[in-house]
Order: sequence, then structure tokens, then C-alpha cells
Amino acid sequence: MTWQNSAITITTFLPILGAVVILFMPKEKDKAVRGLAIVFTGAALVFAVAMALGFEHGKDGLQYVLDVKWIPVIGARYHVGIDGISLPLYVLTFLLSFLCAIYSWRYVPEAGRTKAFLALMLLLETGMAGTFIAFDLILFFVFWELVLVPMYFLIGIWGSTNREYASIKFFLYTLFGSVFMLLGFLAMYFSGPTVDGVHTFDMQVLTAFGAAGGFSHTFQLVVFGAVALGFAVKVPMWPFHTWLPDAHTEAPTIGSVLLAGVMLKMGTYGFIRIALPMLPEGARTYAPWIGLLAAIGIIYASLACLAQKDLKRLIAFSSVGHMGFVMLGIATLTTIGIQAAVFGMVAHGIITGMLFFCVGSIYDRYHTREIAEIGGGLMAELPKMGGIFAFVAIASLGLPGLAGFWGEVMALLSSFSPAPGLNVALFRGFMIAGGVGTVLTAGYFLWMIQRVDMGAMPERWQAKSFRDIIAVEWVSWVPLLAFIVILGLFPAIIFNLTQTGAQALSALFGG
Amino acid sequence: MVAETVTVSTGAVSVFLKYAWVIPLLPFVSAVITLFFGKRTPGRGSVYGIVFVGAACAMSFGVLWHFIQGGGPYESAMSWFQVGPLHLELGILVDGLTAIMLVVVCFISLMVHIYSLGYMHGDKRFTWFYFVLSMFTAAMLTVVISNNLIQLLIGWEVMGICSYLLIGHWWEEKENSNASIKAFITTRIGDVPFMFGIFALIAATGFTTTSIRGVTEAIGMPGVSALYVSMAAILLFGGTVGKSAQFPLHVWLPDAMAGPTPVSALIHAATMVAAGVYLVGRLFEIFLDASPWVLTVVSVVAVITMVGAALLAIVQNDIKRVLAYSTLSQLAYMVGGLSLGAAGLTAGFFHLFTHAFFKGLLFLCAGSLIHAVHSNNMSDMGGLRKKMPITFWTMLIGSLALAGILPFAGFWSKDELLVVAQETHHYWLFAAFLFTALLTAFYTARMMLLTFYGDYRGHASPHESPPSMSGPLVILAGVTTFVGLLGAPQLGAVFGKWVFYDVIEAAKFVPWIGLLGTVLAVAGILGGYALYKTYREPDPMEATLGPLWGVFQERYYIDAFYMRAIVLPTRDKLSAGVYWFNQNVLDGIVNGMAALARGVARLVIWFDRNVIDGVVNGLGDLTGQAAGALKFIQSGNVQWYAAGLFVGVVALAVVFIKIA
Amino acid sequence: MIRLPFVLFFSALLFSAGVYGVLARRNAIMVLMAIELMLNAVNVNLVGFSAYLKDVTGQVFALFVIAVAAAEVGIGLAIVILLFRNRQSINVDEVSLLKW
Amino acid sequence: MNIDYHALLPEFILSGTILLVLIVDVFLSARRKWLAMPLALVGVIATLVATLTLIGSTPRVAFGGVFVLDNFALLFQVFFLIVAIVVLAISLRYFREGGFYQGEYYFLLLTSFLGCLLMPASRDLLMLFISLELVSAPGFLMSAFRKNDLRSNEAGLKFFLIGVLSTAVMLYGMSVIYGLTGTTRLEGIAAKLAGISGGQETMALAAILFVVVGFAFKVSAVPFQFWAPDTYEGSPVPVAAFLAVASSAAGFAGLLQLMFVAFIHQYEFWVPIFALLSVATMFVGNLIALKQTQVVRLLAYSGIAQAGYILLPFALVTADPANNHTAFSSAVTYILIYGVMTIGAYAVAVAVSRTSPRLLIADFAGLARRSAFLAVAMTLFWISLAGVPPTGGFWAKILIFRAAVDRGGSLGVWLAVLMLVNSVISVFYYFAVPRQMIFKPAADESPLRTSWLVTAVVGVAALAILAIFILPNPFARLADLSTLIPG
Amino acid sequence: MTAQEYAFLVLAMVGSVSAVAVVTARNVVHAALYLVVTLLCVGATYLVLGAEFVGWVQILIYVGAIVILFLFGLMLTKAPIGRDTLDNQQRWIGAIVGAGVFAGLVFLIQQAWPLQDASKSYGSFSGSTAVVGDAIFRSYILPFEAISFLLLAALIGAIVLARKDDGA
Repeated sequence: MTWQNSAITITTFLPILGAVVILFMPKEKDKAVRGLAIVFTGAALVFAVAMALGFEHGKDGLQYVLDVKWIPVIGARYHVGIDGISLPLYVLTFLLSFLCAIYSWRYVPEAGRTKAFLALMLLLETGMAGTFIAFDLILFFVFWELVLVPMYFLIGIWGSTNREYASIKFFLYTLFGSVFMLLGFLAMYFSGPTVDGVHTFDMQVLTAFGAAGGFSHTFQLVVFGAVALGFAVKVPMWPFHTWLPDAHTEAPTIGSVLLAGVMLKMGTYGFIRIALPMLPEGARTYAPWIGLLAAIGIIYASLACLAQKDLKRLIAFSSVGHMGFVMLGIATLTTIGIQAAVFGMVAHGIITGMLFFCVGSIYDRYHTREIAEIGGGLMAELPKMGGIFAFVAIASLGLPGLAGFWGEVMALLSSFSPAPGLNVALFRGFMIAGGVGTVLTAGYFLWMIQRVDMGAMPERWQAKSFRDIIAVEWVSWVPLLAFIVILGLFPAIIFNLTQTGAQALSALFGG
Repeated sequence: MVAETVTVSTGAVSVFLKYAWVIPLLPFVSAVITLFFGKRTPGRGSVYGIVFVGAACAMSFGVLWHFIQGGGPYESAMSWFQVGPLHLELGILVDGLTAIMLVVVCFISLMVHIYSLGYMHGDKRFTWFYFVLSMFTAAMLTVVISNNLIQLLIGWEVMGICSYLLIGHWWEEKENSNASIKAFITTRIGDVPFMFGIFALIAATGFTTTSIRGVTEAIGMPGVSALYVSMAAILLFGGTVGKSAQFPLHVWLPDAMAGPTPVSALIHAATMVAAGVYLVGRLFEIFLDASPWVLTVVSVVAVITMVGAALLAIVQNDIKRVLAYSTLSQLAYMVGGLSLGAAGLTAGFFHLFTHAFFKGLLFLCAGSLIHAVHSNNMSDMGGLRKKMPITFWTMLIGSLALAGILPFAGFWSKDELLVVAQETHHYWLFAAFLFTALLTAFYTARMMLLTFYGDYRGHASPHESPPSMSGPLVILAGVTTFVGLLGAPQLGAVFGKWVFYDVIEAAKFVPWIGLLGTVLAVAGILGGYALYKTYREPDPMEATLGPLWGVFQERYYIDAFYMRAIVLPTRDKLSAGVYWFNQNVLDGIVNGMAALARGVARLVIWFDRNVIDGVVNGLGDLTGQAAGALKFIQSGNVQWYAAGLFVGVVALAVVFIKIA
Repeated sequence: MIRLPFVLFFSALLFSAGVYGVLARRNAIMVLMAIELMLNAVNVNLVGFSAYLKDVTGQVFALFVIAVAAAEVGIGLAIVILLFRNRQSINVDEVSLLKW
Repeated sequence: MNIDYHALLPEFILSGTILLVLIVDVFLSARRKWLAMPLALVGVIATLVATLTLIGSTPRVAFGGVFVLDNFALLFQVFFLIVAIVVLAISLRYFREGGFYQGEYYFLLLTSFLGCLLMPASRDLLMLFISLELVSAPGFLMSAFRKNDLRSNEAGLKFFLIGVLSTAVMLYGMSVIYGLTGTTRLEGIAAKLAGISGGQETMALAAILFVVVGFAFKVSAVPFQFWAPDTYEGSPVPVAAFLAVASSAAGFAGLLQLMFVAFIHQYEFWVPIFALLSVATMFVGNLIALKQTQVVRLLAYSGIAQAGYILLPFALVTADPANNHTAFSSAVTYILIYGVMTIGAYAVAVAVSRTSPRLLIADFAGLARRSAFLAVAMTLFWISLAGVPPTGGFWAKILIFRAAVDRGGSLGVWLAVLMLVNSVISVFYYFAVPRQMIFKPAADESPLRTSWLVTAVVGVAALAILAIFILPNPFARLADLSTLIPG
Repeated sequence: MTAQEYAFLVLAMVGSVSAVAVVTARNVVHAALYLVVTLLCVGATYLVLGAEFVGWVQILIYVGAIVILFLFGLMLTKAPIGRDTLDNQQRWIGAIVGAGVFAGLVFLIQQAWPLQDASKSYGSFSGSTAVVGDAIFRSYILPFEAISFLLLAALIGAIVLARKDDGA
């Protein structure tokens, strides 16, 4: 066991260890429990960062690989590794979880039961991180499903009024998707190559096989459809998004942050990691449709945002739009597009995560999320909170120089001329839709800022004399705010990582 | 980031050029410092802005000096990062055009920084104001100096957001925040095609570079179709239309006057709005390579804007709006100039150059007036000549410049434009220029008369502004007086040597045109004097214009149209519709699925209860035995199970033995 | 010399009669009797075959079936009596507290 | 003739225990009757030990092939004995507090388990028939054990009548098989049926069908499932657990031998039948389960659905032994895993039944607050039954699924798809109970006290479920080894 | 046609008729008595078929024990009289199914062992007590043990269930 081959395993499962430890803590030791959560997520983050530092740029192929027998009966292996595309998401997962843990030091939803809450959060962390480093379809699927259960409870127990409906809907919808996904996996498994006599779930093997055109055309069409459906629900792509607003609106702040910050990425990551490389022909055939849905999603979501009265719901819908840009980038099947997608994922993770933090804290003060009830003047009475909120919102509308910009602009740029074989005119149409989307996005965000931040604070609130941002919030927010700027100014941080992977992938499409 | 450097330069490279990249950096640094330490420093942080921008200003003069000495352009860049095949750079491209812009931006910005000391004194968000001001300056300088399109786009957008923040500086008032949103969205609408234009250029290079030199070369390639270039050009021009508030995206600028007056001076008169013009100049190659109709389109837009806006300027009561509309039409002047082709570039930019100074001056004067009388409305002014002499004299100079009276700046630039138009046989543009000149002179006179003559109609007790404000006025007035001579043919029109498109056009002085221009200007002024020498309620124009008055007051109903036909429907109706669809159709389907599953379950049970048992119930009734019937209305009857068992066997047997 | 089919027909008839009884009778004990008929049918088969195949296994089988039948009857009656004690009827189509 | 006593040792020990329990019970005073349980427990454990000693020494043949102890038999015997231990464990308190005839109950239970032990080793129609009866007959009695409860009586009667009826049908089939082949040994039958043709073949097919009926009843496959829900709901909960796990597993054990050994050559005939049975069973079970309000009844329907899944591999049989091997072992694995999770669920039900005997789903409301441990474990079991990770149930489904797809052909794929559809449907009701437990407030928040035996059972089962998920291999491997078909 | 066969046929006839009577009789006790007849006939056919041991066991166990058990049970449950109480309303279905089963079986049998085919007939074969006993103890000792447990279980269980207990 060297650091090279054990790093991932340690890092990924550390949170679960934490969960176990926490479960054995006595109820009364509330602060200790919260402390432990911070410690474990922190430790995991440290490891993850260490890995990131030790990561060799530009070297294609996996690093920190560990590949051992797991379930020989069906030829499933414990194959984990990390490459430029997964690394950012992997680190992002740990960063957000850590910040969430810190945030929980002060904010745990009314339902209480801190132990369970944090334990579930840690479990969730492992599940999410695992999806990004699994290189065996079954392992991937296991992590994928592992995420469902804790999130289901996080929403269902600690959510707000309509939590039950939301949690069930979230669970069933995603499960519904993943059933098809699993079907697709198994289809690939059975018609894929055999490694010493046994079929294999190994993603690298299958990728190589698929890249070599191993799967028949019709097969690819069918299977890509199934797999894509699974991922599309998770992303969520229009029109499979309806679980998202409910889930977000009902989930506790932490839940929303992780949901938007990481979980949605699992879907898009699936496209990049599994759907495209393994089923290139399928991808090429479906790309225009994906692009179309993405384009619709962008405009649709921003229009829906304009209609929102609930702050959190508004941001939830905005996620749909942003993920639309990510999907648009993927749909172009070009290097630029895919890199844009990955960048978009990370950026959206940070920015929208941050937005949900803000909304959570605003709710904590006002105990309402109704924009009309808040009634403006936030910036007048709570300048710091209001300012940060406005800043993040502006970052989210894709202001150049901030993180939100690169994903969006590169996605649009790539759709100006998609991969060979794709209909240029069509994709330029999508690009234009995207452009319109950016305007509308600016529209609803500025309108939101106007209605929440600006103007004078209504009497009834001024009586309350809210406190402005508190220490815990500063600690858990500053890293995100910093990253919003840093990624904006030095996008190379991500782009250098994704370069090789994306090029290899787009090579399949002559892009 | 490896700092590999590309350098293209002709002739000696002065140290100023080498370090020109510092120029945009300085205000940026000041912005950062102001943001984090401003509140804690005495004077609430204004000092940083002034010092750093001052430094930048000095440097930019240094840069200009290089070109005054006849130095050549200079470009250097370091690679920033790479996406796929596309190399992005951070770089600078300095030529005469850049140098001029640098000077203008830095100088005016410095003036405004100083002026604001007085104007914004005691403002709630004084420090913040300075932060944004510096940030804006940095962004604008980035746009000016950048050697590649993405970097330019970034500066471009940051300017936009700064303008948004400054317009909405007093966001406690809803109108202000409305105005700021209007400004941002409107310009953004222009920016989208602009962005696509950039994409088109980058794509033309095969996604290899974004540098301006690179794309212009690529466009020049034979492979690129004229249509492609034309489309790209038109798309790029969209950016200009948005930022420089040309028709049909002009609507935001008048509202933008909601911001503090120094901001209007800097952003909405001198610099940002000029960025659109600058952009066309920067990418002039593209426009020339494009089919002629592109420039025609440009000129049409210009004409509409210049005349339309000038007409509106006549009927405004709010002094800032007068200037705003005047700005619109002057910008259109420049755009029109550029639309004249290669020859027009120099002229257009000369007007940009002079306009920046005198319009900046006028705005600052207006600011000083407003500062004094606490109102924007000229109906609350009048007779301030005595009370505010400095403001009066400086504003008089500005106005004469605007009206185009010798020897002030405006005269020279206008004259040059007229000459070029006439020489390149763009007669109707020539006509438009002349007509606008007339109108300009008229409303300028009106403005001066309404504010400084007659007797005071306001309520506050006006007094001359503090030196921090009057100082910049005087300086600018001075500049305005003499800067025009830079383009004076009699003096060799040195300006043309700095800013030109591949060949230096010798600026000519055509006496009859000069005379014609002056005559019209004077006529305008006299006309104004005739109408406004004594103040009258209601405005005499109302009678003169008749029905048109209302139309003008309503800005040709364009804003109203946008609001009713586009904004509100989208914001309220369409969005609501989409959301309804989301909740009832899409979500309906999802919930429907769940319901369906439950339904099927119910169905199966119903089947069990009513078909399996129900058959029997029916028969029970047939046998007419009430008792029997009751007995059968029971499920869980074991004999039915038994029957089921046998039927099952027999059925299976029959079916499958047949098959086998 | 007995032809096998006769034996089988006989058993078939017993069996079918049993089936009818099971389905048609309300009285639990009668149902039991019907079942006994079916079991006997089985035995007739077994014995018949064993004679036909000249193999004793069939008869052994038959013996076991008889024994089991005895046990079943015992159990069945016990349950019936229990039921009768709790509700004064042993009509099988009335035992239906348990529904969907 | 010399008998392999070692091979029969477990049966002997168990028989001894049975008699011992019976005798001791006579001398125990009413308050001490419960002591029969520890006694039985010891006996069963002894039996288990004896069985374990046999590992590695298989196969052993006794009585000229009537009784064969191979890995298959051994695996099931061990499984049954463990289940026996569990059922005993959860019975103690229930029967002690319920005022039952404890001694007799344990006696009957063990007798039934004796039948279970014999079943997988029986390789002779007669032997199979006797084992089956030995499993069922005590079952009839036990299900009626709540003497003063009409429901229980009813349960007994229904179970009994349908049981006997199907037995009769099965016997008729067996007799015909015997008539056609002249033997009752499974291998012998297979050999003879291989060459059968014409009218006799038709007869044989009918006979096979009749025989299947008997076992289809035992495993409560549609359309022979009618009795199950009523019986389960009516009988004492531990008995229900026994029926749901041991008795149906025994049925499967028998069915596996019959189909994969005796009637293998007729697969073309019965494969479609099983396909139909399996699909019908899944759908009926899952769909009706959706509307249940009583937990044991819900478990019954879920059990039916699960039976449907287990029947699926039967429909995958082809001429290719390798394929049959996969199918076979997938079925076995599923049975084992199904046993673990179901028994766990029943254990929790037993615990809850102390405060709310009707065991309505509503009675589980707020369990999380009354006993977090039980709630979590129960959730785990339900999730596992639904086949959602991170639980063993996931692998159980995957293996069958894999077998189905491996078989290839439209049939395999279709079955796989239908199975998935069902799994999704099932999620709807499998989450009904966790929902109650976790989200709904309890009628009374008073903490639920459970006997340490039950707690232990639940805990072990829960751990097992997780363990299987993480390391499914050993399980699958077991099933792989203990096959009747050369892999 | 041999004497044996005639004897068999006669017994079969009687047996069949009374069997039908068992399931149709209006009076429970009559039904039980018809059952006796049927069982006796069956037993007799065993003897004719040469299965002495089984035959006697049949006569003794069934007629001796089981039927008595039935009558006993009938007494205990105050056997009601009359069709309505004896038969339920889905009689006709029972009839259809029964007839169907019979037809089906006859058809199958006719297929498998055609009556015309003379070879389908026996020589004499004796299932004497000795033979049977030997068979049992050679290979069926285990089921024999098992069945004893089964009977024991049935006995005990029956007692438990049937006995009137004071609310135990």
C-alpha cells in the first residue's frame, strides 16, 4: 500500500469513517459531534488537496490508480483512479462538504438530531466523491445510488414544509433514471469485451472498446438513449428537471448546497466519462437533440426564474439554465466544448453553492424566502450580506473576470462550430438561444437583486435588527468567494487539467 | 502561466510602451486597495484613486509622447491559458489610436476623480463610489489597450457592470435601480451579437488565436467569404450600437442620467460610450473588408440617431438629459464619420477626442449647477451667471465647442467630418451633419440661456462650487479651448499623424464648408436667442412644434414600445406561462406517472374483487337468493382459491401442451 | 388380465369427482372427504402402475400416501372443530375475515 | 446394508431434540413451559454443528440414492438451521406472552424444520413428497395456533385446504410419472423421460405440470398464491416468518431438484410456463402490495413478488449446461439473500407487534423516535428488498438479471426488463413503511423495548445485509459450488 | 376379457357411482357411508390387482379409522342436512371443472395407453406383505421414519387445536 495507490481509497472513505465515529458519539456531546464533522471533512479535504498537488499535469491516463478484484463472479472490480477531468470535481466535492460542515457548526435545521444530520452528510460526501473516481461501472453505479439514500433523508427529515413530497419525488425520479442507466451498463457489459473469459465492467476497457467502434450502431443508439436518460435526469436536463426545484426548495441549506454544488455534476460527468467515450456513434447521433434540449433548457429556465416568487426556487431554476450551458458544451463534442463543460460544472458548483448559502442565511434571518415578503433593502441594513449576495448573483450571470464567465462563453464559442458531422447551422441556432439566455439570465438576476437588495427595508424587519454576516459564515464563504475571483482570473487552473482528457475524447469525434 | 512574449514594434520602443501594461493595472490596484482599506483611510479612500489614476495619466502621456515623436506601434503579450487549440493571451497593443484613448480616458477619469471629491462629499457610499470609479477606469483602459478580443470583451463587460453599479448608485430610489437595470440589459442585448462577432473572427482563425492582429489577418485570407466578413462586421457593430447607445438601443443613455453627474461625465459622455466607436476603429479592417452595405447600414444608424437625438435634446427640461441626447447625436457623428470609410477614421476619432473633453466639461458644469440648485430642471435655474461665474465661463466655452464655433474644439472636428463627407460624396450624410450642427447650436444656446440668463427661478440658494469641482472645470475648459488646434489643418493637423488608417490623410481646410458650418452654428444660436432671451412658461418650443412636442416628450414612444411590447410581456406574461407549463404539464406528467402506478394497483384489486368475485356476485343475484348473494359478497373465499387453482392448472395444461 | 386403461379411467373418475366435491361443497368435512377421494385416485393409479410394471415401489408409495392421508384428515378435522367452536358453522365459504 | 450414519447425523440429532422437547414439555409447569425454547435452541445448534462437520466430505449417497447429501443439500441444510435458530429466537417472547402451547409449538416447528432438512437431500419422488408434507403439515397446525382468534383459525383452514388440494394434484402427477418411467428416482426419471415420445410424452408433460402445482403452491406462485396473504396475516408472526422463509425456501429447494434434474429434458415445455408464472407472480405480488395497509400482509405480497424473481431463473433453462448453471446459482443466491432480509423484517415486525398487534403500517409511525435502531434496520431491510444499494438485495437482483441477459434471446431480455419494471414498481410500497417510521410522528412516543434476542437477530441480519453488499462474492461463490448442474 | 377384469370393472362401477354419490348426497352421514363403499371398492380392486398388503391396509386404515374419524367429526360439528347448507352456489363451476378434468385425463390416458393396444395388460404380480416390507426397509426406511414424525405431529397438533382449553 503506497500513497500512490491508496490515496483515493483513504480520501474517499474517510468521511464514512467519520460518520461511523459520529454515530458512536453520545447525543449530548452536540458540539463535539459538529467538531468531528469538521475534522473529518477537513482531513479529507487535506488529502484531496495533497492529491491535487501531487497530480502530474498533462500526463494522460489515470493517476493514483488502484485496481483489484471485487466481485469476480460478475467481473466487477474495485478500480479507482483520477484524471484531469475528475480531479477538479473530486476536490470540489471535498471543499464544499468541508465548508458545509463548518456552516453546520452554527446552523443545523430545526429538526435537530445533529448526529444523524452530519453522519448522513458525511455518507453523502463519500458517495459523491466516489462517483468521480470510480472506473468500474458497477462501482460507479454503487456510489451513484449511495448518494440517493442520504440525500433522500436530508430532504425528507430536515427539509421544510413540503419535504415529504419533494424527497419521494427526488428519490423515485432519480431512481427511475438510474434504472435505465443500469440497463445501459449491463447492456454494455454483456455485449462488451471479455477479460480472461469474464465480461467486464471496467470503464477503461469499455472505453477503449467503444472507441474502437466495438459496439454496433443500433446498439449504440439504444444504449446511449438509456444511459443518457439516466444522466439527464440527474443533470437535470429539460424536461426531466421538475424534481429539482422541489428538492432544492425543500432541502436544508446544506442539502441544497451539496445538491447543486456536486450532485448535479454527477450527471454531466456521466456524459463525459461514460456516455460519450463508450458510445461515440450514439453520442454523435444524439448530440443535436441534447443540444436542443440544452438550448430549450437555458431559455426556459431563465423565463421560469422571472416568474419565481420564492428566492430559493429561483436559484434552483437558474441551476437548470446553467447546466443547460454545460450540456450545450458537451453536445458540441469538441475539445473546447467539453473543457467548457467541466469548467462550467466547477464554476456552477462554487457559485450556486454560494448562492444557496446566502439564501440559507437570509432565510435564517427573515424566516421567509418570499421575495415579496423580504421586500428589499437588504443591502441597506445588512450591507455585507447584501453585497456578497449581489456579487455572487452577478458572478452567476456570467460576468467576465469571474468564474461564471468561462464556462458559458466557451460553451457558446464551441457551439459556433461543433464537431465535424454535426449540423453547424443548427448549433449556431443553439448558440443564439444561449445568447438570448444570457440576456434573460442577467435580467432575472438583476431584477432579483433589485427586489431583495435595493430600496428601503420594510418597517417590520427593521424592528428585528438582524445581525450581519457572522464569523462562521465568513469562514465558510470566503473560500468560495475567493475561488469565484481566482477561477475568473486564472481559468488555466481548470483548463490545464482538462486539456488532455478533453482532447482525447473529442478526437473520437474528429473535433 | 509561462510568460512567453510576442513583440511587434517598428522603430524605437520607449520605456513607456514597454510598461504600458501597467496603465490599466494602476487603477485596478487602486480599486482593490480602496475596496479593502478605503473606509479606514482618511478621506475615505478617495486618495488612492486620484494618485493611481494620476500616475496612469502621466504614463499615458508618456505613451502619447512616443507617438508625437513619430514612434511606431507596439504589441506584446503573454500566453494566459489554452483551451483546446485556442491560445488565449494577456497582451497590449499600443498605437496612436490607443495612445489617444489612453490619454483621454486617464485624463477625464482623473478630472472626475478630483471633481467627485466635492460632488460626492458626504455621500453614504463615498468609498464604494471611488472603488467603482477606479474599477471602471481599469476596465476601460483594458478595452483600449488589449491586443486580443477576449481580453477586450472582459473589459467591455466589466465596464458594463460598473456603469450599472454607478447608475444605480443611489439605489434607494426605485427609478435609479430601474435605470441601472435598463442600461445593463440594453447594452447586454448589444453585447450578445458583439460576442458572436468575436466568435466568428476567432472561428475564422481556426480557433487558434484571439489576437486582433491574428483575426484581421485571418479575415484578410482569400478563403473567407465576403458574406462571412460582413456578418461578422454587423454582429460586431451590434456591440457598438449597445455601448454607444445608437438607435435602436439608445434608450438606456438618457435614463442613465439617474447616476451621479460625475459618472455621467466620465462614463456616459467621455469614455465608455465612446468605446463602441473605438471598437469599430480598432477592428476597422473588418469593416472595410466587408461588403459596402455594412458601412451603409452603419451610416443609416448614425443618421437616424444623430438627427433624432438632436431633436429630442431641444425639448428637454432636465439639463442632464439635454446633454445626454446631445451625447447621443455627437456619438452618431463619430459613427457617421467612421461610416465614411478609411478617410473618415481620422475625422471620426478626432471628434471623439474633442467631444470627450467638451462634453465631459459640460457635464461637470451641469453637475456643478445641480450641486448648487439641488435640481436637474432648467426650470429651476436661470440667472446663475452672476452667482456662479466660473461655472458660467467654463460652460460657455464648452457650449461654444459643442456648437462648433471657432476656435473651440468642436469646430475643428465637425469641420473635418463635413469635409470628408463632402469629399467622399456622402452627400446625404453631409446634409445630416449640417442639419445636426444647426440643431446642436440651437439647443446649446437654449441650455445656456435657460440656465444662466433671465432671473433665478429655483428655491435653494446657489453659490459657486468648491475648488475641488471648479478646478477640473477650469482645466477642462482650457483644454477644450486649444485641443481643437491639434486637428487644425493650418497647423498641420498633427492629430492625423497619430491616428490614421494605413495612410495618413492630409486634413484639408475647405473654406466654404467651414463658413457654411459656422453660419449654421450661428444661425442656431441666434434662433435659440430669439426664442429664449426671456424665460417663458410654457416653453415656446411647445407652440412652435405643435403636435411634435408631445411626440418628442415621449421620445418617439420608443421606450414605451419596448416596455409594453417586449419587457413586460417577457417578464410577466411569458415567464408566468412557462412556469405554468412547468408546474402543470411537465410536473403533471411526473405526478401522473405516480398516480398511474397507484391506479394500476387499484385496478388489479378491483379486478380481484369485482371480476373474480364479482362474476359470482352477479350470478348469486341471478339465482335470486338474497342470502346467497350476500354470502358471495365476500372475498377470501377459500373455494374460489381452489377453483382458481384448478382453472390455473387446466389453463396452463391446455395452452402449453398445445404448444409443445 | 386387467387392461391398464380401465384402472386409469377409474382413478380419473375418482379424481374428478373429488375435484367437483372440493369446489361444490360448503361443509368443510365434505370437502375433506372429496380430497380423500382424490388421494384414493392417486393410490389406484400407483397400485395399477405397480402391477403393470411389476414393480413394488408403486405399492410402497401408495402406503405412504394412505398414511399421509390419515394424518391430513386428523389435522383437517382438528382445524374444522376449532373453527366450529369459535363460530357455530363450518361452511368454508363463510370463512373470509381476511380480505385484500 | 450399511447406512452412512454420519450423513444422517443432523437428522438424527434434530429428531432426538424433537422428542426431547415433547417429553420435557410434559414435565414443565405452565410457568416454565418457555424452557422448551432454549432446549430446542441447543438441539438446533448441535444439529448445525453436526451439519458443519459434513462440509468437504460430500457427496454422500444413502439408501440407494433416495437420500443424497451433496453441497446443494448441505448449503440449504445450514441455511435452514440458521433460520431455525432465528425463528426460535424471535418466537420466545411472542409465544411466552401470547399464552400459547409453547412446548407443542416448538415441537411442531422443529418437525417442520426436519422436513426442511430432508427436502434438499431427497432425490426420490416419494422422499420429496414426504419431506414436503413434513414441512407443510406442522405449518397448517401452527398457522392456526392462535386458537381463539378467528383469523388464525381461518388462516389454518385455508392454508390446509389449499395445501392438501395441491398435494393431491401433485401426487396424481407423481403417480403418472412413476407409471411412465417405472421409477421414482430423479435421475432415473430424467433418463427415461429423455427418450419418451408420442401420447406418453403428452401425458408426461401434463404430469410434470401437476407436480409443479404442488411446489408452486408451496412457494406461493401465481395462481397458487391465494392462501399466502391470508395465512401470513392470520398466523402468529414468527410462524409467518417461518412460512415466508423456511417453508418457501424448502419449496424452492424441491422445485430446483425436480426441474433441473428430473424434468430437465422437457425444458422446452416448461420454460414458457415458468416464464409466465414468474412474470405473473411478480406483477400480482407487486401491484397488490401497493395497496396493503397491514405489514405482514404487505410482506406476504412482497414475498410473492420475490418468489416471482426466484422463479425467473427457471425460465432461463436451455440445452446449455453452463447457462443453466448460472441460472441455478443465481436462484440459489437469491433465495439465501431473500431469506436474510425477510427474516430481519419479520423480526422487527415481531418487536413492534408487542405494542400494536394488528401491525398496520400506520402502527410503524414514528418508530424512528421510539427505537432508532429498529427503524434504521427495518429501513435497511426494505431497501434491500427493493434491491437498492447499499444492500445485499441489490446483488441478488443483479445476479438474476445477469443470468437473464446472459441467456440471451428475446425471452431472457424481456424477462430482465420486466423484472426491472417490477423492481421499480416495488419501490413505491417498499418505501411506505420507512416513510411512516421516519417522517410521521408516533401515536405515543414511548420508547419500544425489545428482547435482546430479537435485537440481536435484527442487528445480525442488518449487518449481514450490508456485508453481503460489500462482499457479495462469498455468497455467490457458495451458490456456485452448491449446484446440481456441472458448471 | 378375463374374470379378473370383469371383477375389476364391476368394483370400479360401484366405486365410481358411490364416489359421485359422496360428492352429491344431500345428507352428510349418507355421504360418509357412500365414502365407505367407495373406499371398500378401491381396496377390493387392489386385491384384484394383486396388491394384497396395500389392499388390506386400505380397508383397515380407511374404513376402519379414517371414516370413523369423519363420522366423529360430523357428530361434533352437528352435521347440517340439505343441499343449500351442503353445497354452495358455484356448484355449476365445480361441475364444469370436474367434468373438464375428467375429460382431459381420459383423453390423455387414451393417448398414452390406448385401450385397443392389447399389449397394455398384465401378467400376475404379487405385492405380498413380505415383498412390500422388504422394499420399504431396503430403500424407504428414511421416509418411513419421517412419516412417523408426521403422524406424531399431526396427533399432537390435532389434540392441541381440538381440545377445549380454559383460555390458555
